[in-house]
Amino acid sequence: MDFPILSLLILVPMIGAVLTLVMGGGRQKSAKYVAAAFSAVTLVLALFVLFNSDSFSSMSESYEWIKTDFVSISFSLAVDGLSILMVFLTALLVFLVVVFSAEAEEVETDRPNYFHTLLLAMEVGLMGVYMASDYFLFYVMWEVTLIPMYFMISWYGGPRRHYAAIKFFIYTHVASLVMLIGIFAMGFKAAEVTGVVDFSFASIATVMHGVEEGFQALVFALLFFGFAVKMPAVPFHTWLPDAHTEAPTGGSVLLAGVMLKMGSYGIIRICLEALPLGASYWQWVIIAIGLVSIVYGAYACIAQKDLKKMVAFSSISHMGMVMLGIGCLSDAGITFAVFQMFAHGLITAILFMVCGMTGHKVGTREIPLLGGLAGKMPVYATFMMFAFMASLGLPGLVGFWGEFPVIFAFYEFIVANDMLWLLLFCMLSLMLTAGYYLWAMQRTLFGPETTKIDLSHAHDVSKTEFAAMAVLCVLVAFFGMWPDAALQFIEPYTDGLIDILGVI
Amino acid sequence: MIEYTWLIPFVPMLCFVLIGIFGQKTPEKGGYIAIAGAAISFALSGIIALEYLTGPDYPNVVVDSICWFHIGDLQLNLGYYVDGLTCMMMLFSSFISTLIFVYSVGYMGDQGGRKKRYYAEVSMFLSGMLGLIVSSNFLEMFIFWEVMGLCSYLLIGFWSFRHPEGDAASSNAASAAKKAFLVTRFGDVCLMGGLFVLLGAFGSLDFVDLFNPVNIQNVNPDTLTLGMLLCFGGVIGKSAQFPLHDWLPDAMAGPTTVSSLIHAATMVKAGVYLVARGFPLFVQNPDVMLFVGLIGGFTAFFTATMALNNMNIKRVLAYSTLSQLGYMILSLGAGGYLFALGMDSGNAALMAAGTAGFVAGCFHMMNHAFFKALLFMCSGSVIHAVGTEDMRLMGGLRKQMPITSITMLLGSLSIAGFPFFSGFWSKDLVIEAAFEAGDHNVLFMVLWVLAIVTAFMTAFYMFRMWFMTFMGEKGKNTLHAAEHGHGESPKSMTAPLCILAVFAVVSGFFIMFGLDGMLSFTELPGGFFQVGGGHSEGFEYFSELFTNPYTYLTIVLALVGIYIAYLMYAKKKINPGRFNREGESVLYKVLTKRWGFPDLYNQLSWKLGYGIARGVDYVDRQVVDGTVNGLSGAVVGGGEAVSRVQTGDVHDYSSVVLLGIAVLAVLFIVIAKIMGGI
Amino acid sequence: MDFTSIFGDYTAIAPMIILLIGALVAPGVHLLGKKRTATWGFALAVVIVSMVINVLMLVDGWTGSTLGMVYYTDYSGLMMLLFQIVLFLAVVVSNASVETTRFNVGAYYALLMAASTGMMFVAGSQDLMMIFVGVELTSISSYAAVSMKRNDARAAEAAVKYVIIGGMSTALTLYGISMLYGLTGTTNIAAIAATTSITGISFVFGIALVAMIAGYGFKIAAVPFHMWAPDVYEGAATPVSLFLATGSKKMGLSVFFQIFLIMFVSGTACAKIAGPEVQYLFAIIAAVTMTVGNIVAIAQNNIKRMLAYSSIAQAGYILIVMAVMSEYALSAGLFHMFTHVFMKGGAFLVVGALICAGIGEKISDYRGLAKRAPFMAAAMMLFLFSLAGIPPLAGFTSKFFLFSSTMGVGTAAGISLESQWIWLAFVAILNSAISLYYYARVVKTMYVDTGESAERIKVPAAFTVAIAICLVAVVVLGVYPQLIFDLCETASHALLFA
Amino acid sequence: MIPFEFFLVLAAILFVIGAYGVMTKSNAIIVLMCIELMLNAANINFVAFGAYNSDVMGQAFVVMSISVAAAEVAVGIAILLNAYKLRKTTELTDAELTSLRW
Repeated sequence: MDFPILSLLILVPMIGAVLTLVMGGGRQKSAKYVAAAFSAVTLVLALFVLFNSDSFSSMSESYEWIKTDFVSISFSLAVDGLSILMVFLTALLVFLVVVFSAEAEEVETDRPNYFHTLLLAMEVGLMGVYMASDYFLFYVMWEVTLIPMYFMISWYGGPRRHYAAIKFFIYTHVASLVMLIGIFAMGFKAAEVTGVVDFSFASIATVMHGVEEGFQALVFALLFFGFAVKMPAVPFHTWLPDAHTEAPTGGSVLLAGVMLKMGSYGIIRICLEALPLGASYWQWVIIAIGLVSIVYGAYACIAQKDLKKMVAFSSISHMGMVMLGIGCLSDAGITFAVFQMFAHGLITAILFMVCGMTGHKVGTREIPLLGGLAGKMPVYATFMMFAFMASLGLPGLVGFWGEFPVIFAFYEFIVANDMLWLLLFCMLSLMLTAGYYLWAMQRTLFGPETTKIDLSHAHDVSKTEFAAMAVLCVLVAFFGMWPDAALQFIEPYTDGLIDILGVI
Repeated sequence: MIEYTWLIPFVPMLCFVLIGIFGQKTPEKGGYIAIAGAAISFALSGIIALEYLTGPDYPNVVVDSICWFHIGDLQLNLGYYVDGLTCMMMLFSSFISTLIFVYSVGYMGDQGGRKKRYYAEVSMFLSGMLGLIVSSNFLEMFIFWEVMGLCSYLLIGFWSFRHPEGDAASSNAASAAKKAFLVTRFGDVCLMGGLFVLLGAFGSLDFVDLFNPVNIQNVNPDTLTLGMLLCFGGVIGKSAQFPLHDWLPDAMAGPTTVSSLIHAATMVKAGVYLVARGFPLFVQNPDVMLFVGLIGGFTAFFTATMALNNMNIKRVLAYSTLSQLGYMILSLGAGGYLFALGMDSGNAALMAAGTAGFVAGCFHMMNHAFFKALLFMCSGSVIHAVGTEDMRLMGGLRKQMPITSITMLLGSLSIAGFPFFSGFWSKDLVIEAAFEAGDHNVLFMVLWVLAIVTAFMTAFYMFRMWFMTFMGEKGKNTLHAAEHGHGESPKSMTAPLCILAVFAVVSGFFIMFGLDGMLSFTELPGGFFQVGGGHSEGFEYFSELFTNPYTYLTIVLALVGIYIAYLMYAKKKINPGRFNREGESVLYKVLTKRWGFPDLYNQLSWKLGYGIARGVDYVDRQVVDGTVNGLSGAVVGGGEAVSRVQTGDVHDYSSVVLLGIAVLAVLFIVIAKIMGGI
Repeated sequence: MDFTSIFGDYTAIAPMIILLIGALVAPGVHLLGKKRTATWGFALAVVIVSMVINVLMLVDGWTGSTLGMVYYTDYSGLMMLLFQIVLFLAVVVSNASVETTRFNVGAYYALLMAASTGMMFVAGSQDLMMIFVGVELTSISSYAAVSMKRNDARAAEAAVKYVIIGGMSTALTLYGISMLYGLTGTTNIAAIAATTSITGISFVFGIALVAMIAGYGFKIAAVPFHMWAPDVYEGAATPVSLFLATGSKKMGLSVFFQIFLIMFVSGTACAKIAGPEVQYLFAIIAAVTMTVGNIVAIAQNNIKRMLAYSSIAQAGYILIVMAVMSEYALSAGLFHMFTHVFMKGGAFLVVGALICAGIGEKISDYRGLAKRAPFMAAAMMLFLFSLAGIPPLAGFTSKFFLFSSTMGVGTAAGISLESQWIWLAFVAILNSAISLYYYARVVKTMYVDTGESAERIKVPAAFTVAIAICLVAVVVLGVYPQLIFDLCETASHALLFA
Repeated sequence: MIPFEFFLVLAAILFVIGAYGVMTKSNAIIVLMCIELMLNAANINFVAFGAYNSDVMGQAFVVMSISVAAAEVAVGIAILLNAYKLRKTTELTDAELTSLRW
């Protein structure tokens, strides 16, 4: 296709970001309409790409960018089954966050337009990460997502926002720099063969497949560290609960919904695609980290008093499931790890919307202070219950298909390795997940109405909030009942990936 | 018509959506939609069952499925699976549910806007059960299984906020709902593990593949045993068997109609149904069946004890449900044990005896559905009138509520095993199955004794309940109700009672008209298994039963139980306090504390859940986060410290320069020495 | 264009000559006209003329020498361009800055131009004596420039420190050169290298080397010869700080390249004898420099001091070139020097502009700046993020090349992955992450904190123009580095393989 | 003929004396003089090497360095005068000349 639709996916939000940025004075209030328009256009474009999955290969674009004696960098974009879901998720969530936040307090502050600028800027970065097929571009976009998030937290965040923002910023920055060294190493190793440090995915992957295991394992470790922090996997997770606790609702939604996926996306796209031997070398480590994240995250959830922090830890637990699926290095494992990424993106968006509403409608997110909200805010309670149920993996909703098949893939793996007892950890985590969600629900929604805080100003979900969450709920149910709608994109991709991993 | 089987669960699901969207605007907030949905499902079930049972396919299974998606190379399907068992299950489930929904119109009439939620949820509940019944594979079944879990959570917690009786009751309902979900979730997780094992071993979860003898032969028997034990874990959770039984008494916190739905038509029957459906796999190993039987038999006895001294009308019924579920599992276990032995030795007689146990279990499940639905709805009617669940505040209601009292009496007689009532037939068959199995394993003999004793206890506590409620002196709330003119319940409630009472009395006779043939579990030549199409004994049962001396033993024990209850609670000839030192005896206290199980659950969840969680949280804050903060603190502190070198005195600057030169010179020489340059 | 027909034998030093003439005439212009602005206009015109000539020669690819003393190559042309840009940035705001307008402007511009001339001479030299003289011209001019803020006690103190440490460094350099001269009997760098490759190295050689590293390390402000830098940058007028931090430092680095890189770059005869030793020495200096610079910067409350330490750290990054010693590394280092001019220069310009607007040098004075001066705050944020290496800004792109150069040796023959300097890459990235902390702190102060005053600030137009130039450069070089990177590659090739 | 090493040792001693002075003397003028001492040490080296190698380059360098040193001292003294005017001291250890720190 000659029409540069992938570039447009980056360009449209970029224009939107600039427009909202320069909307000063009295026009600030209307920034939300501009943002909504631009994010809607992006969503339409993303849907267009999604529904033209036959012509993915013809959509890819590549422009020479930097060409020196030693280095060759191109501006290349491509989509495939793995990235298109993430692109769609990004476009969707940004649009919904704009809608959701239409009356939120972030847009009531003295810089309402900046909020939308940040959202759209983040969209630029996310789109870039998910579509890049050149390491330089990938890394640039990877870092571009940091700054809007940093400002999102430090401008619109909670009381400890400075600490959280800087921690988020530096922690993830360190990780991405380590990843950068891995990228350098790959580039130079590949250059020994090709004669020039060509940072395109394809050229590096081609050479890497023939490189010995020791090197692959080393580079894998560097890259994996970078991605694991982003995911985040225990024990590199501590930036996440703080960031989430302090971030505004819209920021949290994007952070958990799509930014964490950058980590797992990177592991699949780079670590597995380029370094199959490294993946098999570290397989047990990946699995161990995945398992520990799942159980540790679930346990940590139980102890949390802040509703949002609990949900943040649940993200750690659920992303551990992604890690586990990847660690199986099998068709089923990777396919459903990707599905879990998608599923978690949808579910966690509702979760954080609900938590955000708890904060600004009730006034506190401290679980011990809440109680009996279901009577006061029934619609809110319904959404919360729905999101919790989806997140704990209720069959028929999308979360289940990220869990059941992944654990099954893991089961096949451990049976093959005669380590069946490891299944107990998965079982335990499923129990714990149900436990913390239900306990939280019992303490917030049910029981006698709380008297510890003043509920007289608490009001139920507004129209825009309802619309945003309802769309997500419908999608959660839709993909839960028809997972093939998403799997049809993932499966062809995984088949190709398994061929690569077949060299193991 | 049979290809429309999928509509059976679909219609209630559609009702759920419709009520969810439009419920608030329709009369009774969607109540009529729910009733219509259930009735349509019942009608469809009837038509399809009739078509199937009279059609050419019978007794072969009719199954059809479409591909849903793949896990790796494995295909997962959506489909329906119709055989004799399916027909029976969907018929009584949809029928009883329809009646319960009708009853709800009266019972829940005063709940205002909340009714919409209620009807939506019960519709989904029914959809879950019917879906489970017609599923063509384990995964599909598991999904509906979990949907029911969700609905039970929602419905048990129906009053978990703004409870009409105040805050304490709301808290209670909330915690009961959570407990129900979590405890059954524990079983569900086991079941999920079982599904992994089966899927891994067979490469499919379709019943047609799993029950295929060729496939079974190819599977490692140990793997299969593990898988079936894990699946049975799910049964223990869902059907509330020991030791996961304790959620069920708490689940009485929901509206009574919900209890009736959970206990009679849906939910707890799902576990029994799973055992029956998975029978071909369960019978591959007699030890698994022995385990099933042990759990069932012990549960039957153990839970009946707690009903003996309970003062809450719904709780008594709850314990009786547990006990009866134990019977069903015991029966399936005993039958399966015999069948497995028969398969191993090729003994046709043993296999026939095993089939009888299977039939008994399913038969009891159906009978229990009728009389337990009836009993719960009667208790609901009573509670509706007197506004309490404490039997000590009732008493003497017979005159005030004639229809309720009579229908409840019929239900009680049925469950107590009074001759010719439905419970009598099935319970006797169950006990007989245990006895037969006792010939081959002495453990089943023990279970048989427990079953006999349980039959006695059942008769006693059921009539204790009936006498305390309807006979004797008028209790406080009875009088209060009389003052306010709260008499018999409205027609929408009493009509279903009457219909159910008829079934509670006569459903036992179904077995004379070919039900046993329809439910018979047989191994066909070639190793295929089949439910239905077996030999129907018809009226021979009658003679068989009454030529068996043990039948008279159970009858006598039941009558004695009823009589003792009569003496104690109607005539007040015997003071029950004599046996328990006025509630001071250790046994009495232990029973009141439910053998300590709630405490055990609490302690376990507190220690294993919150206790470890606190530890993890501490580690997270202090160690993991502490390391990060410590590192950053060290860098910042290091910066402060190093900046102090910059004293501002130019002498120090020059000293540092010269010192630096010295160090660099030494370094250069050392490096050069190491590298051999000099 | 035929430059020789215009400038004759002096073509190679034409840009310097013009500046030098400017430097000589500027005081006269001031005395004659007594008009600040006129002098400024004159100085600016001279700088621009010199820059235009240089750019024309560079683009034309002209090479040649004057008297065999000063050589105009692609390398020296590029370095001259860099120094001219620095000078331009310093001069263009000097008429607007309240710090410099009370100076004796004639002398002030003369000093700046003379200092630049010195730098440019250094860039064109291939002989230790020429380098020494060029460096001293720069040094002495800049001592005076620092002390020009005559009624400012801090400037006076800074100048005292600068002159003392500077003088000592001169002595060290001279002593080192004398040793080297004694060992080899020549001051021509190529000849020294040739002789050393025959005689081998000795302790005396090592001491000479270290003394020279110390002497020129003072210019670079490499640890441990850095301690004057924060004091001087803080005390001097901001345009002068800018000039020192971006210009004078680059001259020191250029000296390193021209002496040690030429001698020890891999493949030369000299490198076979002592290459790895020298590389390790520089690697250690680089690692220590960036680490000390970054962690001490965290503790700073004065923005100029913070920028000074950040300059030290940036010099540490560029010293990676001296450790890796490859053509690719040199290209990357040159490119980073350019981007550093724009981002650090831009940051100093913002500081200077805000001083003009009455805002102090304390970081806490910048509270709520985003509302008071949105453009300044945004520019400062971009400069700082660029310094921290956040894409897609120029600082990131140059660091990308620079850090990647540690991975392998790139020569015209091919590229091979070397594990030798990966540890240096790790030190560099960790430092990069640490630096983010103090840069982000300033950004936070500007954008998140609320200040006492909310009134809008007006800054002089000249500053705005200069800052805008830097901003454009930072963004453009970030997304389109090839604009300058090609030149850097030609230059490094010219330096190493001419 | 005086042995060659004597020159080098003399130069080294001068250099060390100068360096010691720079590090310890508190009066800025004396420090400047010490720097001169260091420069002259280098000059001696140059002259000695030049003579030894019969090379004029050494002496040429010395001429250069002497002029540079002169310029440096001139500027240095001027700067000190300026500082004295503003700070009323030339003692480098005084608080007035150590205010820029940390």
